[in-house]
Amino acid sequence: MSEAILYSADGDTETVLAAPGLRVSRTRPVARFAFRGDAAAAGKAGAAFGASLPMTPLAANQVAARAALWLGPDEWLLLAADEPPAAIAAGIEAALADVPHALVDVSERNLALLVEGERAARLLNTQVFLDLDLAAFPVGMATRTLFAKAEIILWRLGDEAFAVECWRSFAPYIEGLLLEGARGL
Amino acid sequence: MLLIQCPYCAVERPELEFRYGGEAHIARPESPSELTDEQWADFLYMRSNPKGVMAERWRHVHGCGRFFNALRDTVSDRFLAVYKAGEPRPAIEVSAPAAPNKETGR
Amino acid sequence: MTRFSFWELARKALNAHQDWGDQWRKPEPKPAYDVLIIGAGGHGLATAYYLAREHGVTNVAVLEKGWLGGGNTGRNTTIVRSNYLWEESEALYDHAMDLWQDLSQELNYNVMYSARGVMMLAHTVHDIQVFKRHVHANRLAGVQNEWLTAEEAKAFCPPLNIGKNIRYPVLGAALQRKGGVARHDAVAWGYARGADKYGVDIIQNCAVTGIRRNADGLVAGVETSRGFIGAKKVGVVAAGHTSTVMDMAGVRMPLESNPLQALVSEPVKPCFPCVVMSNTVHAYVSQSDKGELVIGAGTDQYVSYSQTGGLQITTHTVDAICELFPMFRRMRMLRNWGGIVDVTPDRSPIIGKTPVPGLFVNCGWGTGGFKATPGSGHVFAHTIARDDPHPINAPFTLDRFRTGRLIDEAAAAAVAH
Amino acid sequence: MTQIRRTRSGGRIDRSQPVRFTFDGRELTGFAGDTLASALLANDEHLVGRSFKYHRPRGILTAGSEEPNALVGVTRSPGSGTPNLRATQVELHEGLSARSQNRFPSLGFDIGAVNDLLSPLFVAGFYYKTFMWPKSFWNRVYEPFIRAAAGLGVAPTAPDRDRYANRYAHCDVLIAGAGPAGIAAALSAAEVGARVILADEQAEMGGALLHETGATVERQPADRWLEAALAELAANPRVTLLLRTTAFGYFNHNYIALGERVTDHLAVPDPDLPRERLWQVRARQVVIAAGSIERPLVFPENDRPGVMLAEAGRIYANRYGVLPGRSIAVATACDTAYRAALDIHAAGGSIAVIADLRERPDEALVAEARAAGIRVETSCVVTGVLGRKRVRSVLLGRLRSGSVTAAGTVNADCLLMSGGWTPNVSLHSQSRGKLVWDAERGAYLPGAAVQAERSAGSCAGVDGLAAVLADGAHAGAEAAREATGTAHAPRQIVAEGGEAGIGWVLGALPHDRDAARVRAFVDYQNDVTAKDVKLAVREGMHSIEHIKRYTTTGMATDQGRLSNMNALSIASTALNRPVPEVGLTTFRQPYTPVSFGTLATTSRGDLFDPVRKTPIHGWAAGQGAAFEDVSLWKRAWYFPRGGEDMHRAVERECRTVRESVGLFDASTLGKIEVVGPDAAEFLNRIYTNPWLKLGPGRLRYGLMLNEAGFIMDDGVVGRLAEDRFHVTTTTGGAPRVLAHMEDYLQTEWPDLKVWLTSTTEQWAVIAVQGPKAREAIAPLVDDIDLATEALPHMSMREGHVMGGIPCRLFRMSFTGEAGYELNVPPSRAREVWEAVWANVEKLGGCAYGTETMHVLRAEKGYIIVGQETDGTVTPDDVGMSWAIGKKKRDFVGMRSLARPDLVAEGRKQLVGLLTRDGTALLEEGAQITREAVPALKTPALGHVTSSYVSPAAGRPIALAMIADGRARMGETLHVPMPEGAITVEVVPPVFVDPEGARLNV
Ligand SMILES: Cc1cc2nc3c(=O)[nH]c(=O)nc-3n(C[C@H](O)[C@H](O)[C@H](O)COP(=O)(O)OP(=O)(O)OC[C@H]3O[C@@H](n4cnc5c(N)ncnc54)[C@H](O)[C@@H]3O)c2cc1C
Ligand SMILES: NC(=O)c1ccc[n+]([C@@H]2O[C@H](COP(=O)([O-])OP(=O)(O)OC[C@H]3O[C@@H](n4cnc5c(N)ncnc54)[C@H](O)[C@@H]3O)[C@@H](O)[C@H]2O)c1
Ligand SMILES: Cc1cc2nc3c(=O)[nH]c(=O)nc-3n(C[C@H](O)[C@H](O)[C@H](O)COP(=O)(O)O)c2cc1C
Ligand SMILES: [Zn+2]
Repeated sequence: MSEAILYSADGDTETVLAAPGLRVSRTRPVARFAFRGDAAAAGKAGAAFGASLPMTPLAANQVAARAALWLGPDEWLLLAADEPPAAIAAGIEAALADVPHALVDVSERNLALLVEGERAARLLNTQVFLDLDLAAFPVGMATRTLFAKAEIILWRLGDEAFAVECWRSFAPYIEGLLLEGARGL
Repeated sequence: MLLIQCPYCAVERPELEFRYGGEAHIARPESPSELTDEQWADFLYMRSNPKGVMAERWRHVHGCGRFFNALRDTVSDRFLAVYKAGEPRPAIEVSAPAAPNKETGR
Repeated sequence: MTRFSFWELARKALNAHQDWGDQWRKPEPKPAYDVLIIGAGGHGLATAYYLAREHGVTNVAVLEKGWLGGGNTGRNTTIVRSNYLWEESEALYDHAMDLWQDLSQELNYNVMYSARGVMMLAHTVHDIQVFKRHVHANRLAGVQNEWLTAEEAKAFCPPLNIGKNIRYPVLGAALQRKGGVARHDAVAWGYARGADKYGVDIIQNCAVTGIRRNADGLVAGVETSRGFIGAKKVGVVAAGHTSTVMDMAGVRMPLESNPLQALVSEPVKPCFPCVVMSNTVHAYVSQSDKGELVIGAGTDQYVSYSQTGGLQITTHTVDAICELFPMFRRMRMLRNWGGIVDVTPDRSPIIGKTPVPGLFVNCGWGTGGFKATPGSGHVFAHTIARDDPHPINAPFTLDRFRTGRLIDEAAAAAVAH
Repeated sequence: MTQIRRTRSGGRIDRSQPVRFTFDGRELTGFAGDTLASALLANDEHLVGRSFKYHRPRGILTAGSEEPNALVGVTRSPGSGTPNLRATQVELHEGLSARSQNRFPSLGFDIGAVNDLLSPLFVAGFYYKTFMWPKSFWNRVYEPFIRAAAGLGVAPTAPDRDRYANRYAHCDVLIAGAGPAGIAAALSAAEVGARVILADEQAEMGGALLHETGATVERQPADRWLEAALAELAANPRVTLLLRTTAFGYFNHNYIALGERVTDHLAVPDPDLPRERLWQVRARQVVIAAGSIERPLVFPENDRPGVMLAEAGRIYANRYGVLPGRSIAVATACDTAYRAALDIHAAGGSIAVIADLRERPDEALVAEARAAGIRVETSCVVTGVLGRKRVRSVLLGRLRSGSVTAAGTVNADCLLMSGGWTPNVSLHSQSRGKLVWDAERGAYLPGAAVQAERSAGSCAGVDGLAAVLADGAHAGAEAAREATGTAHAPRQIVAEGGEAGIGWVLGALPHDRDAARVRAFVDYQNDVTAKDVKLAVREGMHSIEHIKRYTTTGMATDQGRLSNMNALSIASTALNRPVPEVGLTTFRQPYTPVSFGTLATTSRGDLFDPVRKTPIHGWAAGQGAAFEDVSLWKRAWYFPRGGEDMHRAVERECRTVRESVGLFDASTLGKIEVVGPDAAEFLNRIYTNPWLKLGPGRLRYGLMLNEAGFIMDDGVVGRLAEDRFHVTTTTGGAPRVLAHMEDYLQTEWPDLKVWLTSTTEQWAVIAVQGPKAREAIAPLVDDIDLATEALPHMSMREGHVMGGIPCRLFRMSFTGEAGYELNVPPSRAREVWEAVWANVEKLGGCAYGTETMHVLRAEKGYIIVGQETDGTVTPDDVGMSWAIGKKKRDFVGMRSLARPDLVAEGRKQLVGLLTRDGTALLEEGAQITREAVPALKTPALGHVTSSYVSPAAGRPIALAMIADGRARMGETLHVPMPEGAITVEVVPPVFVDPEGARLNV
């Protein structure tokens, strides 16, 4: 999994917490879009975007620095780290000129945290109620869910690596709970 | 906490991801202004509130965001079926398992 | 019937209490009654009591599917107050409040009505506006209610945390000093014993399974697990089960039944002097005479008749209690239970006649009807006896959902219990 | 003398590690591995507590979590004690400080014990019959007295500094209880590869194996096998072993809550460790292996310190190396007590007698006891004990055809008793599983399961070690098979010893004592006697639920674990109805009390609810702003300068905005991007206003009703393109509005091609308002023409500011002044804000908060949803019929507006109010009446919804909702206050610039 290409954390300033078997870091900005439409629209959008929009529930499809996450039967989150949002949007809109759909830039709405390490799943399970066993939540799975009282998108990037997407103003709350949870984990 | 199968995500998730939407299959009238006050009140407020199998709406609000319907036994809280919005109520007519009569001990 | 008193207790003690008799009889149902009350909760029993005592209607039976007082009357957090917003509600709940004052003496049964004060906390500017509106409205209506600053609130309830270190600091409170708590079981038992004294038959383990109407559509009686019982009038006071009972008469109701939870801590020495409610963070707490903290939690979001609820409802409330009273983190929950409450769209009860002649209904008290028990029974008895609502319950019709004349305490107050 | 009752050897305590502790301030010593109870007993301390009602001296009855008597308070630091802990569960650690409870001044001499003398009066339900006269005495005298006497321990008074943690977990098989059954289940389930959680409430796993000294498992001593089995489980990464962890609640759909006590047993806990941890487990399958609980005998004075359950005596001897007394009598109806007597005897204890109720107990057992030199009496019943704070001697009676004759006294300082065993069906019952009465065993057993659970071992009525192990192994294998789909034969485990315990008795024992004078306790903690139960029945309490509530039996902190079956049996006799017809009371969670901290977990302070802050928050905080909570957001409320109070600050801010320019952070407003070919049609149905003809680049104020016709939310909506709208909502209403829209879209109008996306946090919103607003922003705008002709009031453009920062620029006003709202990316918002601020400062402007915003809009008569409206208000009520599209066929709430009461006369309508004297500030929420001094209960005409000192009007102004308000213009009304009424005049609700001329500068 080439997660480094999409999400990157660099430098100590991004570190929320580092402990044995555990690292939580903030990521650099990426372009994000909420894409809504039917399967036909999604098909065209995928072609234009460069990473096809998965049709299987909870699936994610990553191609280099772009990814499309299934969020609902007519809803995807598109992520891209290689171009500014406006350029990406223009490309998709052009391809979908006659197809009803909605493409909304939410690059600024969300922030992402990377939660990595041997104890990453355990840490997340202090506030995420999903079964994070690899069999139940395999690498590549993405879903909207809750982190305590904050809505997040949880995406498993590797055996021991997760991305947590949340709305910007919820990030301090999530970080606070991660720090709290890491104590005496 | 209930465990609810979302027919869109095809997974079971804890109730916290869902928002209850009340009784299902109460369609908003096509032309409300043609209804009498009684009919309108029926639509707005009157509910079957059954003790037994109930068709109800849920929204997977912290998941796929979709509304769907479920048949649930309101005595045991067991789900008998979930189905997508717009689909007809499944024909499972399971009679509610008799509630243990705690009051009399019988 | 033996009159209860200290001297009677002492006298009976001499014979090792062998001489006490039934507090209420266990009659077999008669073939027919003038009035049948469905549901032996506090409201049903009070209705029967006042029918007999105030209206001379004594050929009455109260039918109860389980044991009397076993419904919400036996499982509520017993908060009694009357500082509601709308005139209609003020009149209704304050009528009950008046009756609470002498209820023990009236029933010759100590219902332990304890006027320890009910304090409702404000945590936001909006809360302050809403509570002050209540205080002003109540003053004009002669309903006790006063505004306290946070410091005054703390003085009234010393364990309260009014520090700024909590998520929603306390900004003030509305206090009704004569609000308080009462011993829930004793209310049911006291009314049962009182009604029984006047000849009302209380028939337990008798579930109503059908409502029979005669050719003219008038109520004729009810089918029960113990056979048919005839009646000229039937009053339905079945709380969480109202929809199912009314359905037997073909009447649809604007109700949903939800589990509402409560819990008690282990008993401790007196540490909490009053009742505190906070709707913003969702906490309802008082300490009973036995010493447990009695805590009201919330309702599950879905319709259920299961008398149990989700853990998240309980933890949500305990979260709030621990914020407001941080010393209570080391207290422990002893028991957690649920009741089934019937909730109307405007969170106000329905008390009155129904489309079926001879059929009356008293329901929709939702999460907050214990406090109204005496008043509700009193006006409902009037309604049944006269076939005409008492002025106090006249606005609480079923018809208001057609006209839109709602009495929306929820919208106005956002306070549940 | 220390630890005089300690055996010479044996037990699982560490004799090399003495531990000092205090009880009621006295220093005592025990060993590592002791519980407080075992350490007290080692020191021959039996008197540990006082009962609830009669304050009777009480000792240690059990060795487990079912203990009703030996409750203590344990203090770590002043004010943060934990009351009501069971001494049998408190693990000893260096420096432990425990106190007895419910006594004054001391445990030995307790004034409350007068209640015991008054007990002939204080029978069940006595308080319902008295304390009613004189009436005023209830609140002043009686109730305070009752309260002071009741309650057990003392609540902590200091805020709890400890931390609590949470963990969600999933597993294939959750096993509650790690006795032989639970361990066998775990071994079998783990063998299949199942994910297993095995939890036990005790400090060590093993259950009965921890004291089954005689038994062998797999041909090894039981404890040796136990060690190996636990090591095997611990080595398996798919197995989680949880010690000191109680499965306390069994909820819907196999959701089980566990409480783990992490640090209370440690002398000096690591500060990083939480005190307790809540585990919320969703298990595919549950195996309940919770064992069974021995039952007390109900005989006179059965509550004296020194009276103990037989198996507890055995546990103290075998597991803790403590003899429960110097001379020990045993009274039983069950074989297991013989094992206790023999083990204690083997450990060096002296057994005075075994009094067996049964006529013909197992001959081999009797022979074994007699061979050990123990006196065994059959058909022999204990009829009482002598001694007040400690058993001195035991009274025996001979049972012959139901009647009892005295059979002498035995000197003993300890009496062990056994009435048989009650299977622990609590969790099964919580899971809604039914119970089945087994008349042969005199017990309720788990019946058919409702959820995915099964009971195994002793709690399922299986008896004898070998059978229990086999049952556990079978249950584990079955559970794993159902959870994982993989079948595997259960682990075969051979065992010897730990024989089944046959024999039982229920209810009050017959005796030859004066019935009127003696009391036999059924519920120890709540002081409920056999007589109380009978009295309740006599008074007509025929339901077991009434009996429970009238007597309080089963309502103490042990929830009737020891008492319920005896109470039930006594009730059954009194009612003359068989036990199963009387029924049981409901088992409820928690299984044992669980601390509030464990339930609240990490939820405190800023982690109680998310604290949402805008990108401008830091700046505002730096300027010394005061903040208010609005839903989850912190909003700048006002910006005091140089010691200003709120009123002064707001007055200055208001004036500044009207005179020059103000800067306001509106980022918290909800935003929804509505996109799709049917977007306009959708909004047309959702809002009262018409949308089809709004041109791109235009804004419109939208009003939203709920289906009942009442105002639900409002906000400005901009049309970005034919198929794209930028909708704004109130701060608090944002989630509600989005949900409301989704509901209609998905379920009523799924054919509409339109999609909703929350963009609340995609855009930070900087509002610039005032006559110099344009001046303040103009230098920063890259590519938008701000001239009124190009960008008139209520229009918008997309463009850039500050050299390329994207911006949706709205020209709109909520103040009555010309104004702009700059929607910019949050990551750049602070930059833009500060740039605008620099200009604003230069122009003599200021930053303002929500309070000033409220004043400014009130001066213009703009409503705030939730302040002017309260969920009962229609558009017409607030004079906004203009917002209703007259030609619309339908919109949400439209039909309701035609309901009789919504078109009736006399509805409350929005008006303005001016106080007659021009100075008095009305209080928001104050009532408005016709008379200055209305008669009590005269309905008010309405109330004040908003009230401020208006710098623009130069006087206080108010908005109000008044019945028929619009017809009352010019009328004089009154606002009665406690200090006297304030006279007001009804005026139109616009106080500044009614023509709106200022908007277009
Ligand atoms: C957890 C909880 C906390 C609460 N806290 C408060 C509070 O603090 N303050 C407050 O004022 N209120 C509170 N309430 C609400 C209050 O308990 C109720 O509004 C009130 O007790 C209702 O009384 P009732 O007599 O109408 O109903 P109930 O006591 O429920 O009586 C109805 C009776 O009808 C019987 N019945 C139903 N169907 C049939 C049938 N078919 N045949 C025969 N009998 C039938 C039931 O068995 C029941 O006994 C709370 C409720 C709960 C559940
Ligand atoms: N029924 C009888 O007559 C009887 C009597 C005495 C001894 N025994 C013997 O006792 C043993 C029974 O074995 P078993 O495994 O069934 O029971 P057990 O008593 O050995 O083990 C039960 C375990 O469950 C734990 N527990 C109970 N409830 C719990 C909860 N809610 N959460 C967490 N832990 C909880 C207890 O701490 C205990 O360790 C056998 O050896 C049997 O012969 C049986
Ligand atoms: C005000 C109040 C106080 C209570 N106090 C106790 C208590 O001290 N101990 C206890 O076990 N239960 C207590 N209960 C709960 C009852 O045992 C019981 O759970 C409740 O009446 C619901 O009945 P159910 O659990 O049998 O369904 C109390 C209930 C109420 C309403
Ligand atoms: Zn879903």
